[in-house]
Amino acid sequence: MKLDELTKGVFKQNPIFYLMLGLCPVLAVSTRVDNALGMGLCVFFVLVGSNVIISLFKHWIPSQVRIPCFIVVIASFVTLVDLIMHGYAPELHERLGIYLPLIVVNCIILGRAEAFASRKSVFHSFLDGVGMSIGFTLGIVGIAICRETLSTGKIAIFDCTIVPTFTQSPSVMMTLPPGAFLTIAVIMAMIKYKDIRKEGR
Amino acid sequence: MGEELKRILGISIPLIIICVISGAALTASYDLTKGKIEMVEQERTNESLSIIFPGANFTEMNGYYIATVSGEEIGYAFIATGKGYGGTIKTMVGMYKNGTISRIHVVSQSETPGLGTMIAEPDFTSQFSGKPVEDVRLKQDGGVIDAITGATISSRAITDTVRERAEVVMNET
Amino acid sequence: MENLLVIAVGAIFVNNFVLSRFLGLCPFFGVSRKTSGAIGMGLAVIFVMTCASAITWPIYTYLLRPFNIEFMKIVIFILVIATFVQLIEMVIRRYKPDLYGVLGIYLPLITTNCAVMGVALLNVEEGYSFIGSVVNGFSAGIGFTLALLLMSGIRERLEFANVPKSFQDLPIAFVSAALLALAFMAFSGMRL
Amino acid sequence: MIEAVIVIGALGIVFGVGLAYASRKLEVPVDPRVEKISELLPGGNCGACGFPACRILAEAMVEDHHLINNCKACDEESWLKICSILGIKFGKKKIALVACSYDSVDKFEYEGVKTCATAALIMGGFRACEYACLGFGDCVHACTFDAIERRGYKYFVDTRKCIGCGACMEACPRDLMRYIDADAKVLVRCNSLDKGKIVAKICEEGCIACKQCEKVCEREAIKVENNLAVIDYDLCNGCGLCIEACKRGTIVPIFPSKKAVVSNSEATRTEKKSD
Repeated sequence: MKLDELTKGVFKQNPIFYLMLGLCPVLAVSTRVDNALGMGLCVFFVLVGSNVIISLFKHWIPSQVRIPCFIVVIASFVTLVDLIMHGYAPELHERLGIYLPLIVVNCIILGRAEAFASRKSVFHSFLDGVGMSIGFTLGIVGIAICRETLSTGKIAIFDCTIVPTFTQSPSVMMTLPPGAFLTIAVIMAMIKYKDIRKEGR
Repeated sequence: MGEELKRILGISIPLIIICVISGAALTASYDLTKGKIEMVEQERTNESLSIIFPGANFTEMNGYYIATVSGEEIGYAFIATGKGYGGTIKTMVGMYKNGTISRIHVVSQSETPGLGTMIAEPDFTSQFSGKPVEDVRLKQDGGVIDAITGATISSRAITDTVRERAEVVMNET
Repeated sequence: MENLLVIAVGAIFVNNFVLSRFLGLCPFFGVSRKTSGAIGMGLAVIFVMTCASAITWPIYTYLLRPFNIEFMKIVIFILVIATFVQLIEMVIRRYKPDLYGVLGIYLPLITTNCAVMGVALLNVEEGYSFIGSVVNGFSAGIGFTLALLLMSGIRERLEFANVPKSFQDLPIAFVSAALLALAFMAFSGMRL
Repeated sequence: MIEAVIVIGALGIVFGVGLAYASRKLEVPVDPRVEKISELLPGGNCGACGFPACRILAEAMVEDHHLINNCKACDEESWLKICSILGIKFGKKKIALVACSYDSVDKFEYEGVKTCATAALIMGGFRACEYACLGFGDCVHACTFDAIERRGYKYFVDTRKCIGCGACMEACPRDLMRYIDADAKVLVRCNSLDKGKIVAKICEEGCIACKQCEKVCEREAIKVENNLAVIDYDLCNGCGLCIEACKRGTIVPIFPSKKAVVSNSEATRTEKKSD
């Protein structure tokens, strides 16, 4: 049972493609793989940390002030990450820009906190946090790989040229908002197609 | 009334405690990282300053730097910020005392990748070197800088912001 | 004192909060199935964004800057927004039940809405004056509602289009959002 | 650096007391069941159920029990708890089946909006038989389990997936959906109350009330009431004699719902619980 708590976040309930949560940073930051990895790491740290703390204090927080308390916990974790990143990874901090503080209102974290952490035990919440953030990171890196190869032909972080033709005539649209929406639409459609085939219709 | 008060306290105490804990934790971590953040900011400005006037040392004036090489003032360096196509563009501009631009270096911009981002490439920025401030205009606006094809808005944005800021610094000194 | 018109047009068209800044996508796709829902959500978002900008600006300038604890802005802004939304929801549910039916049910959704927090942070980053940030908040809300109404109109018609099975519902909504974003990109060339 | 603690502490006090006071003063009576249900729902406000937030789905669920299956992200045991809160008893498992063979000829060419509901409004539908299925699949759209599918012109209900929530019954303007026991074996696939002569002219497989089935059935499970054969599923043991007796093929066997239910998790919930 424990393991599927972890794996459910990655496939069955992948936050981006199944629950359709936390789309704001996904589309904005997935122009480059290293940005996506940076965002994935931040979400990992914040989600796991806040899940654990919230499930620790869940019986202690009265329901009238439930949302403000959760949000203060999550915001403190985000500020922590913001400060650390500003000091030790300045240029990634610069590129993530406003989307780093916006992790606070990222629908996954508050969603998981309210739906899961405030009900289940600490260990379950920890696993769920890890599973969800891995799912999130996989999703965002997947989209980033598609968008970066299409727009620049090479992945900056591993600097391997995958599609040389794109370096000469890059499809600039992929780094812009329309490209992001299209990528996520196509990936979602593929997953749905796989589901429909799997149900044997 | 006492019972009502107890109920209100019962609800608000946890929130207050969580706020105070988070405030304390964040101030502690802010103190830890404050030094590092300042150092990073300083490093970044020095690095772009040294690109403009290699080997010069700088004294900070309000809003711009005075570059002195072996004791003798040779020019000024300052940051010009303006709105481009995709967002704000920050450029570090070096200017000799006689009002000609020494060099410019784009610090940060979020123009359209592949098109607007070309304003940071040397073959565009080198056009500014050695030009008097008045001529810093796009060719079609009567100046000497020729814009990047397909990115006229970005090119005009950076050229105008550099010229406006240069004029401001010129009449200040 | 920046030109207010520039801020307003900027927030509605040039960098529309949903289509070019990617803020507020979760409720954007969640609520845009029916236009009636979209109107309710739009009104609630405009109201909350304007008040949020109006409240967060003084807190930032009179509370955070003098004590130079700007780093606390994330925690304090979101605490203010969450509490404000919860209070407003209670007030509307208590005194105006019919308005609650249209507007109130979307309020809890807005606390997790990236756009509201986004507008508060952007007001600080751009360094707008008080009126500037209120206008920015208001026009960002209008921009959000504009995109939401366009989207819900499109999605209602998509119900009757014969969309391939795997593209039904959300993927096709994303494709139409991509086309909307393309259209809105035309504004970004405007020299304000 | 103590200012930060003071500022946030003060805000905490103001908001804590404010919310506590407001929760008393602005109290609004709410159906306790709604509270319990929204606790059980995931609370992610993802909107997949068509409602903007879980609370609103909870409020809607209390009135309309068909919505219990709308929440896609809800896990098994909270789903069962919600059903018990709403007092949904699961007696014999019921399923819905389409009672029309769709063979009636058309009265006129219909080019209007492609939904059964609208087609039924225009002069009683374009089919010669006014009880016949209009074939635009409103029931398919209504079914949240994709249990109804269209093969050629006929609509079939996959008995393995259908959990008998009844959403399709409301959607069908001709109320062709028969709400019968899951282990039923035989179905009269006609809904027409017209006289035999009329039915014979306009539809190959329609029931012409010839009463053959009635004669042959030993347990009198099947009777012809106002020109339509009706099966009483408590008496019927599914012997199938009426299937051969009916020369027009109106009475059809129902494929037994295999125990191994396909991956659709909602259906498995009911399967396990009702045995």
